[in-house]
Amino acid sequence: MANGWLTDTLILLPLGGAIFIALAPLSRLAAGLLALAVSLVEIAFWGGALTSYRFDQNIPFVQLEDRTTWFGELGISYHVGFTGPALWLTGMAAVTMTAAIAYAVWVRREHARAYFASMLLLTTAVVGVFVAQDYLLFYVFWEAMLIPLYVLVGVWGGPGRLRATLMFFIYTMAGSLLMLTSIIVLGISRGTFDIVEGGVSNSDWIFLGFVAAFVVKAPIFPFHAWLPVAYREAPAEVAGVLSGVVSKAAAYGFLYIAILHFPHPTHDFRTPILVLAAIGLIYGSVLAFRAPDLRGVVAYSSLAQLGLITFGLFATNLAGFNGAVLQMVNHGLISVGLFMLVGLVELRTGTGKLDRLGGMARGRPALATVLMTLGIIALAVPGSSAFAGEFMILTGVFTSGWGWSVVGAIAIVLAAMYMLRLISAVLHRSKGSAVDDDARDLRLPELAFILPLVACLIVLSAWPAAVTDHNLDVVNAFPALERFVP
Amino acid sequence: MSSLVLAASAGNVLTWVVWFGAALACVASGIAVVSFSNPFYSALALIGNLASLAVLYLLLSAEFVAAAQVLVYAGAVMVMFLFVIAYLGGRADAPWAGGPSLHRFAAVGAAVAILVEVLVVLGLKAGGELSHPARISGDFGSPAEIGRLFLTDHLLAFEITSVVLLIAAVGGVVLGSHARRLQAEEAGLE
Amino acid sequence: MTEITTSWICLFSPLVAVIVIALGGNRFSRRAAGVIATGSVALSFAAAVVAFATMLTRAPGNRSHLSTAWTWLSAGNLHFGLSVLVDPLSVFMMLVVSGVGGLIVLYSIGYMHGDDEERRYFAYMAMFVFSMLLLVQGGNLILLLSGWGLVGLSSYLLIGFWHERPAAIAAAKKAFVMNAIGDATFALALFLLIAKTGTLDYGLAFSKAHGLSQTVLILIALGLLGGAVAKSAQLPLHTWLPDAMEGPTPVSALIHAATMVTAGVYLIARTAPIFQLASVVQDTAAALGAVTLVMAGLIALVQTDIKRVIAYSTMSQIGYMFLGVGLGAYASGMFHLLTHAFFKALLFLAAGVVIHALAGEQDIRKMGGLRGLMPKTYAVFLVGALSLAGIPPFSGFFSKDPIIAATLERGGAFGYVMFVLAIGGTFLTGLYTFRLVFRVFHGDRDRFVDETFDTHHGEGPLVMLLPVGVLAIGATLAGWLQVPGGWHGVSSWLQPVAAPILETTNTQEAIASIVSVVLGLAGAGIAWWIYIARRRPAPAAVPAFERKFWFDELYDALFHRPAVTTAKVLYALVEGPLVGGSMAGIAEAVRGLGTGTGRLQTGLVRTYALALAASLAVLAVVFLAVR
Amino acid sequence: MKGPDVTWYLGVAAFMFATGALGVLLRRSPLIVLLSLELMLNGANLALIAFSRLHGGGAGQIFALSVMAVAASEVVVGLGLIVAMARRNLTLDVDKLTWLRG
Repeated sequence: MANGWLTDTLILLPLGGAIFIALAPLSRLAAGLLALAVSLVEIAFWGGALTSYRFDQNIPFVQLEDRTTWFGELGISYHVGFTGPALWLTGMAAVTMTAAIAYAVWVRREHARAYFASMLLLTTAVVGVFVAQDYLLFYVFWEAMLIPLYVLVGVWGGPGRLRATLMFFIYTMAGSLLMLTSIIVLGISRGTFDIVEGGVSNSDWIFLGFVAAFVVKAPIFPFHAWLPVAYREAPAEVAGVLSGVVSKAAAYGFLYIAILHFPHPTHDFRTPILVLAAIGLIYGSVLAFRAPDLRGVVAYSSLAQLGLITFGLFATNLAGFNGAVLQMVNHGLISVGLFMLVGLVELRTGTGKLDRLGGMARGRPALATVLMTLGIIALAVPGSSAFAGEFMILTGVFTSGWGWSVVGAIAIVLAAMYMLRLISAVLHRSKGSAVDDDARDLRLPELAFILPLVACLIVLSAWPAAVTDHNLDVVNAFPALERFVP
Repeated sequence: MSSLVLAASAGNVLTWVVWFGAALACVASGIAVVSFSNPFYSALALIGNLASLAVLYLLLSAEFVAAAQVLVYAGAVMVMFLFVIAYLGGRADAPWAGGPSLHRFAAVGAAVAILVEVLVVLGLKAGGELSHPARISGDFGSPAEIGRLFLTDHLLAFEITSVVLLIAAVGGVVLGSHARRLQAEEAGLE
Repeated sequence: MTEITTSWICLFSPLVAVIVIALGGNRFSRRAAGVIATGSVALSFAAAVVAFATMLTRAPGNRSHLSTAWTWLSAGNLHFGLSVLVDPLSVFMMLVVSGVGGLIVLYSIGYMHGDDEERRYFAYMAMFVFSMLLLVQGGNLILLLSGWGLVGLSSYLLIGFWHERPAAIAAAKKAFVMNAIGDATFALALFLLIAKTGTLDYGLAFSKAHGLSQTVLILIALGLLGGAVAKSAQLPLHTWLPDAMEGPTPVSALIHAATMVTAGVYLIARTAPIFQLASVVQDTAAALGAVTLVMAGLIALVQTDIKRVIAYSTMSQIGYMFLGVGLGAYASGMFHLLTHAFFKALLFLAAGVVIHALAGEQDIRKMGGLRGLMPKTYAVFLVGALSLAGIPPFSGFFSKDPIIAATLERGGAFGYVMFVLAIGGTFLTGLYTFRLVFRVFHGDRDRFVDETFDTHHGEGPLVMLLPVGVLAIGATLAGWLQVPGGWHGVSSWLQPVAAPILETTNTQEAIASIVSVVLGLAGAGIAWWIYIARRRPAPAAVPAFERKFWFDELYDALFHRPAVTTAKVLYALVEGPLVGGSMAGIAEAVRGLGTGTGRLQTGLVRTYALALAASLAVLAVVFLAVR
Repeated sequence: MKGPDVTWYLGVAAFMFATGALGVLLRRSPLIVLLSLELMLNGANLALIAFSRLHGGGAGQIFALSVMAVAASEVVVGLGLIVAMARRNLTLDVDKLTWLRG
């Protein structure tokens, strides 16, 4: 139980910040800067967690644990701790949330106190989902993600925000309730809600309840109907967080709960799930290729990426898991970065329609460089960290059947097509009708919150093994997996 | 030795006889409560039911509960019932349920289903586990033991119960006074 | 280990230049960016020379070293290091890439002078050199693939450098997507290799490959060949290369002639053990090369854009290299790669001088009689043309003929068909090359030339002419590294890495040389007859050649339009109903639920009690059944 | 234990509970509904005491006593309501009370 306070701090710090900002009579700027400071401190604490986490097979799988009884009679406890993937995902969440908050400070969101309190609350909820080691606690954080998102999209969103929030809410609630049912049945029948103590289960129905929540939140084709609407209507940075961070909560749920704790049902249901992921991968890529606006491209590419990550997870072997976790980190950084760029372009031109943009590279070297860099990493150019992730994923899924890898390879080509289309539509050719000369290049403060994301990606490109090497020792932790982990 | 067995079995037979009488009274009075059309008779039948239940409690060695049953329930509560019925007089009579016949069938179905399910559980699923009651000491159902439990282990339940009773008393008073004021107003209007 | 240290320096020197230029931004002058890029590539070249010299001192068996900096990617038992392999083949390529690259980057300082985005250009150029060095130095196949993808990226960036031209952007995207297809098949081959051998390290994978089934080997080799074909613009993934001429001319010289497009040849030589085990695929490579070399030669006959003629010529020459490595004459293929890098870069740069002097005009119908105006350019262009046409004593002669001889050594129906195609190619080469020479430099001067040629400006600054001169010397002398029947500098150097699987005899060499020289001269003569003697302005139009055998139309119909149609259909039939429909469905369901529940609310206490009792009965059954 | 098993007591309890439920569901006089409710509560009490005897613990009896107290409260409030209804000159028939309908 060493250093469990770090985990608690990571959860409680943003929560405390959120409460303080919501209650204290702060000015807009003060609220924003305070939120930014809190999230920077959060990153620092994550660094502490990273250095005190030991990647060693002889140390328990879950580390930095803290545990307090909550409802003792029912076997519910406040039990938190880090697994390897959770550690990296938490870091990704902390970094991207900080960037998103900085973006919001820069564009001066209205009702600042409510806004920043919601963002910090969202941070707490996301971190909580990653570190929860108790099913009910997991559920509490899972639902806690929904509330700030609902508010953030519903209040600060675009003109169609009400419809977007309604769809998002209904879809995710439907999935979550099935998960709640599963959690209750599982917890009551075992007498404990603890994830670690509970060990593995073989119940198909409970497994499917969890999967229902994850496929909607991720989303996996065909449960993505809320996605294009929500991503188009949400404020840019919230859309980025939604696609970059919140979706990873679902992917992490797949990995840590659905797969690692339900090995037999996973084994039985992996083919249908892989089929859905494959369809989503191709489908998202094709639609991204024809999407008429910037957000559409990024939104559908996100659908495709989640399909790919699911591929890696349900390859159910080490290469697949490692690739998927690496790709989750990559996609979080890429997605938030791209959505923020989309937001900045929209601010300058007033539109996201591809046929009204163009020619922005001329005289705007910073914008061109950043968009180009993010774009080519997003399309997984060989040598980039996204390539490393995809390569591992497809290596992993190859052992399940060459066909899956062929689908993945086709998707790589499609990714090149839609990303280049996006880049060219914004940067190249002659100037679009919505682009006038006072659409300025990226300014220094804007670079200050986008460049760190790009820098993270470049560092990861040089050393993707930072994530994959120190990631999972699932076979040791979950002997039941040996049955189908080659 | 054999005389002891005989005595024991004689005691056993006696217990059976008493149980049988009490159980029969219980069932019969229960049916009577439901089927009388005059609430006055229903209430009287319920008093009989409660009394025979008290006998069953005694057979289960729950002396204090049996006493409370007779004193509090059959005595105090039912007297209140009878007062109200007497106060309301003939207006208390209401016919049996009308409404759609579907409703009646469903009601009977549900009640019978509950009964059958419990009996099935008793008969099939739990038979063996219920036939070995624990050994108990003499003070199992004594007032002393109940009092000790109430003031130690179950103090919270005790306190909450008292609060519930208090609230109910307040509620009764409010309802009564409210009704009286309404009556006064109506009288004033006339 | 001197050569290891210098290899790392060689690899990372251009990357440092990229970072410096990118971070420096406006703080550097444009010229400084060019100097930094040139300097970094020159440093790479120096490092490569040192590595080469060090290795010369070692015994042939002790020239291969692997150096790993750190684990790049890992999972379970899979570990891929960030490592460089220093062996004769990689040093050979390092010398070509950094040597020719350095000259071309230097040339660019003059060529790109005045462009307002010079810094970006030089950053991209240095980026390309880094990527190409990563490709040839990478110590395992995943790093090779990384370099492979990064050169594709650099190529994309540089083709689309003038990003306001729609044609340039379209060409860049086409090149990238075509290359992505190759990357994908390459990656699939690697997945199969990992699944079967568990490693991507060259040595280990090759030794384990011996135990694999023929099907697996063929599939792996096919995947690798797919990558090679796409990168090297061979049939059927060649259509991007001519379009890539939209980029600046030095880019065409460096990427689309001297280095990147020959990466496919390098790949086949590097993975020779796998191709040898899957000989069907190796023959396929040879056949694709042979068909490409003829077809590209035919198309080159009718092109009117000076750079496109050279581009098709590049395709054709890479066809020869494929033929060589496909037949197992690895050293011959690599040797042709070397000489081709010299003379083709020379031709491009000389063409660039012409284009530069004519204000960017590339249409050969508007040129003519430039010999008098640009004598130096004419001289070096002629050197390049003679070398390309395989006329002794220029380098193309020495490197092309061993490949033709190899077809004879191969023998059989396959070998003779290859032989006929190859010598047919030499005839076409002579024809289109000298068509270009005569059309551009001889004959009457076009009115356009008189209007645009700037006599003060002349043939361009020294920074442009100097690299051209060096390349001309290289194109003249490089052939003497290996003389049939004489000495075998290249073959014996590459022997430890890729030992040839066939040895040609002196007779075969002689037959090949005589036939090819005669046919090459015949081609040149016919060109003279048509363009000088008869003064025909252009050859008769051949639709099949002009439309480039309809490959673009075919791909458009096969891939692009179906993709667009599929997307439209998916939007209309799936996405619309799913997104809009699910919303309507949810609303309808909620309304129905509300109405239904409303009907249940009778307000009768007894109904609620009944519901309670019924639920109790049902729940009891559930508990009984589930427990 | 002398005499019948706990099973028999539980049978009687179930019968009382079911009878009471039937009364609640079928009668329209609120007084009799209330009396039937008492019947159900007492059925439950019997079961509690029987289990208390089975396990030899006192918790069941405590629970039964609490139920009695709650039942008394319920009677107070229920009768108060009935009296209030009667004073407002309403029909004493649960089927006439449909204000709950939304």
